Amino acid sequence: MKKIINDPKRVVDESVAGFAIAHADIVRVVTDPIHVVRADAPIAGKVGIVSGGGSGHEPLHAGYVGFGMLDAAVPGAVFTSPTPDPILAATKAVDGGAGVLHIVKNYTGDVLNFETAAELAGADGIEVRAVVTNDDVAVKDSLYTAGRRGVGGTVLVEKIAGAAAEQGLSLDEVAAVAERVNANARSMGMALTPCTVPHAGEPSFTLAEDEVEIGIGIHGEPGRERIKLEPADKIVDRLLHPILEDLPYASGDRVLLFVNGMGGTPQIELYLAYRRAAEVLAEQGITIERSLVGNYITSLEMQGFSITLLKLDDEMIRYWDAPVQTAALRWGR
Amino acid sequence: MKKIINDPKRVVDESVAGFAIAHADIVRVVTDPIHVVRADAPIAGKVGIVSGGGSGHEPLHAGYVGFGMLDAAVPGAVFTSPTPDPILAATKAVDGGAGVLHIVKNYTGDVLNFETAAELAGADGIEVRAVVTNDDVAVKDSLYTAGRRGVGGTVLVEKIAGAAAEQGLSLDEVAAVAERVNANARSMGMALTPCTVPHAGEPSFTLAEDEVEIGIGIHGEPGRERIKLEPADKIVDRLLHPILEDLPYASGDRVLLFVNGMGGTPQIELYLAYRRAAEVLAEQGITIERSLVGNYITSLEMQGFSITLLKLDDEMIRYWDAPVQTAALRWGR
Amino acid sequence: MGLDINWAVDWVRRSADVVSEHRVELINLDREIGDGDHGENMDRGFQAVLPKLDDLPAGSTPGDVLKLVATTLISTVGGAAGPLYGTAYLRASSAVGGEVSLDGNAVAALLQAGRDGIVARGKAESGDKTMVDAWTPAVDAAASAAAGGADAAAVLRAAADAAAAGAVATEPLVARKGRASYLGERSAGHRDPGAQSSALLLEAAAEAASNGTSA
Amino acid sequence: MGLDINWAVDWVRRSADVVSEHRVELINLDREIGDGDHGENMDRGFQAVLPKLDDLPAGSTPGDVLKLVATTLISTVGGAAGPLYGTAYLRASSAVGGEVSLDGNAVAALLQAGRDGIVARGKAESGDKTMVDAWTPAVDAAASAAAGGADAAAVLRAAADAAAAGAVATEPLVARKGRASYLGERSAGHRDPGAQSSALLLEAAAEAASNGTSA
Ligand SMILES: Nc1ncnc2c1ncn2[C@@H]1O[C@H](COP(=O)(O)OP(=O)(O)O)[C@@H](O)[C@H]1O
Ligand SMILES: Nc1ncnc2c1ncn2[C@@H]1O[C@H](COP(=O)(O)OP(=O)(O)O)[C@@H](O)[C@H]1O
Ligand SMILES: [Mg+2]
Ligand SMILES: [Mg+2]
Ligand SMILES: [Mg+2]
Ligand SMILES: [Mg+2]
Repeated sequence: MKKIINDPKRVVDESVAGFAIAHADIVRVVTDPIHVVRADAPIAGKVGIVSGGGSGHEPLHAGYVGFGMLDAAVPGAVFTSPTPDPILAATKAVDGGAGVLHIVKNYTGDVLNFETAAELAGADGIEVRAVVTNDDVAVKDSLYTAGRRGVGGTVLVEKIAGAAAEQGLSLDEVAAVAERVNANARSMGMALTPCTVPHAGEPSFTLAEDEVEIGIGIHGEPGRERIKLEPADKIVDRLLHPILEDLPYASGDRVLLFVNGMGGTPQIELYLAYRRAAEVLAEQGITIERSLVGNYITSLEMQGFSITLLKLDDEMIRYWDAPVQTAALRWGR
Repeated sequence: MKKIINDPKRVVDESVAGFAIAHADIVRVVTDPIHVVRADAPIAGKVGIVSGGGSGHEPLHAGYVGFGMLDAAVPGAVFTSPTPDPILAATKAVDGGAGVLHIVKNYTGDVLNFETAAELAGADGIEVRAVVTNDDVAVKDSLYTAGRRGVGGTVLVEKIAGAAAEQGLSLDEVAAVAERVNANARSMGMALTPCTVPHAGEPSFTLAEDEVEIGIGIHGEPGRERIKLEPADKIVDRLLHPILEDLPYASGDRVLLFVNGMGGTPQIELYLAYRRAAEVLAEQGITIERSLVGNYITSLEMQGFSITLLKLDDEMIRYWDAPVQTAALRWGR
Repeated sequence: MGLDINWAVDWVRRSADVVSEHRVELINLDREIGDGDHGENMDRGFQAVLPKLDDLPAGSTPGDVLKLVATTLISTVGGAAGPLYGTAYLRASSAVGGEVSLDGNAVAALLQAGRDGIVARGKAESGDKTMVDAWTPAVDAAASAAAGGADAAAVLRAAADAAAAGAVATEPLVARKGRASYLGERSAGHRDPGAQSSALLLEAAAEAASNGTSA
Repeated sequence: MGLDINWAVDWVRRSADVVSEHRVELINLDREIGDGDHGENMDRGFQAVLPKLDDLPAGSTPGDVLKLVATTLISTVGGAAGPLYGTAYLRASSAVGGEVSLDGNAVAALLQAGRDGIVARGKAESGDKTMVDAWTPAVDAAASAAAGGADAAAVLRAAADAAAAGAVATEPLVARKGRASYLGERSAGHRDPGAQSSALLLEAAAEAASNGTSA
C-alpha cells in the first residue's frame, strides 16, 4: 500500500487537522468528537444543515461546509459512518433555532447512526429532519433490500438545500427542496482500478489489466458487473442509458450534468467523458443547463468516474446559482 | 494501459471539446489551431495573458482561462509543447492593444515554441513579453544546463499576473509582477506511482511497491532520487527543507503554502501533507497567509504531490485575493 | 451455576482478544462483499471498552457490563455494525436487568433480546445474509437448551455452536441487506462478516462461561 | 553525380518510414530519460509532411523540399524536437538555395547549416547528450569526405555512419540540456532519443542517395 500517510489510524484526524488550518477562514474544526463546523455557526434563525459519513470521499463532506451549503460535516473513519456522538455535537453546534436538516447517504450505517443522533438531538429540543439520498441506479431499488446508495446526487442536494437554507426557508421547506433534488437525480459509476482502505492495506478488489467494474459504489465495494475495458464513449453510454431510463429523463428536460471523478481520475479523462455525455443528451433533446466536472465525491485514489443527472426546475437553478463559499465549491463570493 | 479514452490520438481534442461545452460561459475554444480563449477576449486596453504547454497537467492551463487570470491557453499534445501556430493564434486572439504576456514553463520545447510565436507576433505588430517560470528546486540551476523546471509556481504566477492585468497594469508592470512571483516561488515534488502517456501506452517509469521518486517533474520524467516509502511527515520534510533553504525563506516571512496533487492523489492525503508543512513553517516562524490545496498542476493520473512556497508581499496578496472566475479557480464572483 | 459479573467481564475481554486476532480475517471478508472495515470497526470498539472495565464500580452486575459495552460500541464503532451491536447489547442489558447471577433461562433471554434489538434496528430477516443469520439459530438453540434444563454455560455453548454454523451457512446466500446487497448475485459464495463476528463473540461468551470464571 | 529533387523527396519518404518504424523505440528511449513522446512527435511531424510532397510545384528544388519539411515540422511536432529540427531543415534549405543538383560540398554545407541551426536554437554543446552529438560528428565526417573529393552519396554515407556512432556515444554521457538534464547522473547509461532520431534521418538520407533515386 502506497499512501502519503503516517499511520493508518491517524489518517482522518491528521487530514482534518490540515483542512482546518488551510481553511480557517471558512471552517472551525472540533476534534473531540470530530466534526467540522462553519466558522460563523450557529446562525440565528437559519436552518442548520449537517451531513457526514465515512471519510475517503473528499471533498465530500467537509469541503462543502461554508456559506450557502453545509453548516457542519461529520467525518467518520475511512468508509465508516461516524457514530452518533459527533453527529449530535455537530447538530447542536449549528442549531440556530430553526431546526437542523440531516443529509444522509443511504447506507445502513449512515442511516442508523444519524437516526440515533437525531433522536438524541430531539430529546434535547432540537427539531431534526433527515433526507436520505439514494440516487444510484446501479443498485436495484426494493423495499426488501437496503435500497439504492446515495452517491453523486448528494453533492447536488447539499448545494441546493444549502442555498435554500441560506435564503431563509423553513426546515420543512428546505427538506422539501432536498427531497425534490434527490427525487430528480440519478447516478451511475464505474472504476478502472480499486482503492485501498488505509487500515485494510489491501485493495478493495482486484481487476485484470483489461477489466473495469461497472456500477461501482463509492466505498470500493465491487460493482454489479465486470467487463472488458471499452472506449470511453461506450462506457459513457453504458452509464448514461440506465440513468436516462430510470427517472426517466425526456426530450425537453433541462438538466444539470455532473461528471464526477472517483479520486484518481485525471481531468483530461473526465472532460472527455463529459463530451460524450453531452453529445448523447443533445441527441435526446435534453438541454444541459448547468454542469459540474471534477472530483467531488470520491473513493480514495480509485480511478473511474460517475455520471449524475439532475432534472432541473427554475427554483433549483436559482439555488444552484446562488453564492457558495466552501473549500471545494465556490462562486458568487 | 487503462484510461477513459477513445483513441490516444484524439485525447486532447475530445477532452478540450468537453471542456468547451462544460464551460461555455467562461471560454471559447478554437479547434484549428487548437486554443482556448476567454469568452470575452480580446479586452480592449487590457494586457492579454497567454500560457500553454503540453496537455496532461489539467487544470493547467485551460482551467485558468477566465476573468482575472489567463486570456488564453494553448494545449499541446500530451506532455508535448504546442507548436508556434496555435500560440500565435492565441496571442492574436487576446491582443487588446496593450500587448501580450506569455507565461512559459521552463522546458526547452515550451521556451523554443513560445519564442518563435512571439517573434511571429512581433512581426505582426503585437508587443509580446515572456516570463519563464522555473521554480523547481529538485533540478540544479546552472547556466550550462536547461535550468530549473517550471512547476507549481506557474499557477501562482498566472493568478497574480492575471489579477494585475485585469486591474489595468501595463505590459511591463504585469511582466514585472510575474517575474517577482516566479523569483519568490520554490517547489519540489514526489511521486508514489508513474503515469502513462496515452500514445506511449507504458508507464513513464516503474517503481517497486515500496519505492517513491523524490524530485519528480510533471511530465512523468523520473526524479532525482529513488527512496523507500516513508511516513508522510518525513516526505514533507524532504521536500520542504530544500525549498526553505533555497530562496531562502526566513522567520518573519509571510507565505502562500500550496500543496498540489499530481492528479491521482486523493485530497485526504494532500491535507495530511499540508498539516505537516504548516507545522514546519510554524516552527520556523514563517506565517502562512494564504493556502492552496488540491490538484492544480498535474501529471495525468500520477499519484504524488508537490509543495510550493511563495514569499508574499502586500501587492501579491492583493492580487491573489482579487476576483477570479475560471473553471478551476474561482472566487469573488 | 449462574453467570455473574466475572463472567461478563471475562466475556468482554475475550471478545476484545478474539476480535483483535480475527481483525484481518473480518476485514478480508468485508473487502470481498463490503467495504473492508468490519474488522477494524469491531477492533476499535472492543479496544475502547477494555480500559472502561477497570472503572466499573463495585457491585456492578452483568447488565451493567452489557450496558457499558453497548454505549461504548455505539460511540466508537460507527458503520452498520456499531448501532446494530450497540442495540443488541443495550437490549440484552435491559433483559437481564439488575440480576447478579444468570441461569440458563436468563442467558437465553439475554440472547433473544439482543437478536430482537438487531432486527428492530436493521429490519433484516433470516436469510438476508447478515449477522441475524448467526444470531437467530443461536437464540433458537439457546431457547431449546434452556427449556431442556441446561445451565447457563451449556446454553451458551449451544448458542455458540449454532452461531458458528449460522455464519458458515451465510456463504451461499444472496445478500438483501447491508452493503453486500449492492452486489446482488455476486454476493453469493462469501461469508457475511457480521455473521462471522457474531459467531466469534458468542464463542467467547461460551468459553468465558465454561472456563470457570463464574462464581 | 549530384543529388536532385528526387533524392530530396525520397529522403523525406524514407524519413517518414524509418521514424514510423522506430516510433516505439524512440518513445521508449524518451521514456527512460525524458517524457516518452519523441517517437510520437517525430512520427506526427513526418506523417504530416508526406501528403504535402504531392503538392510540390513542378520545378521545385531540394531546397524547396527542405523548407517544406522545416515549416511542417515546426507547425506539427512541438516539444523541443519540433523547433530544433525545424530550424535545422530551414537553415539547410537556405544553405542549398535554389540549386537543383547537390554535389559533395553542397551536401556537407547543408549538414553544417542544419547542425548550426540546432546549436543556435538549443545552445547545446558537444557532449551535452543531445541530438547535437549525432550531428556534429556527422558534419565533421561529411566535411572531410567532401574535402577528399567524395561525391554526394559518399558524403552522406560518411555522415550517416558518424551520426550512428555519435548516437551510440551519447549513452555514457550525463545530460546537460533537454529534459534528460533533470535526471543528472541518472541520465548516464541511456541513449539520447534525439541523437538516435538524427542518426535514423541521416541514414535515410544516405540510403536515398545510394539508391539511385538521384539523376
Ligand atoms: N440491516 C442489517 N441488519 C442486520 N445486520 C446488518 C444489516 N446491515 C448490515 N448488517 C451487518 O453489518 C455487517 C457490516 O458491518 P460493518 O462492515 O462494520 O459496517 P458497514 O457495512 O457500514 O461498513 C454486515 O456483514 C452485516 O452482518
Ligand atoms: N537544447 C537542446 N539542444 C539540442 N537538442 C536538444 C536540446 N534539448 C533537447 N534536445 C533534443 O530533443 C530531444 C527530445 O525531443 P522531444 O522528446 O521530441 O521533446 P521534449 O523534450 O520537449 O519532450 C532530446 O533527446 C534531445 O536530443
Ligand atoms: Mg463501512
Ligand atoms: Mg515532450
Ligand atoms: Mg464494512
Ligand atoms: Mg520528449
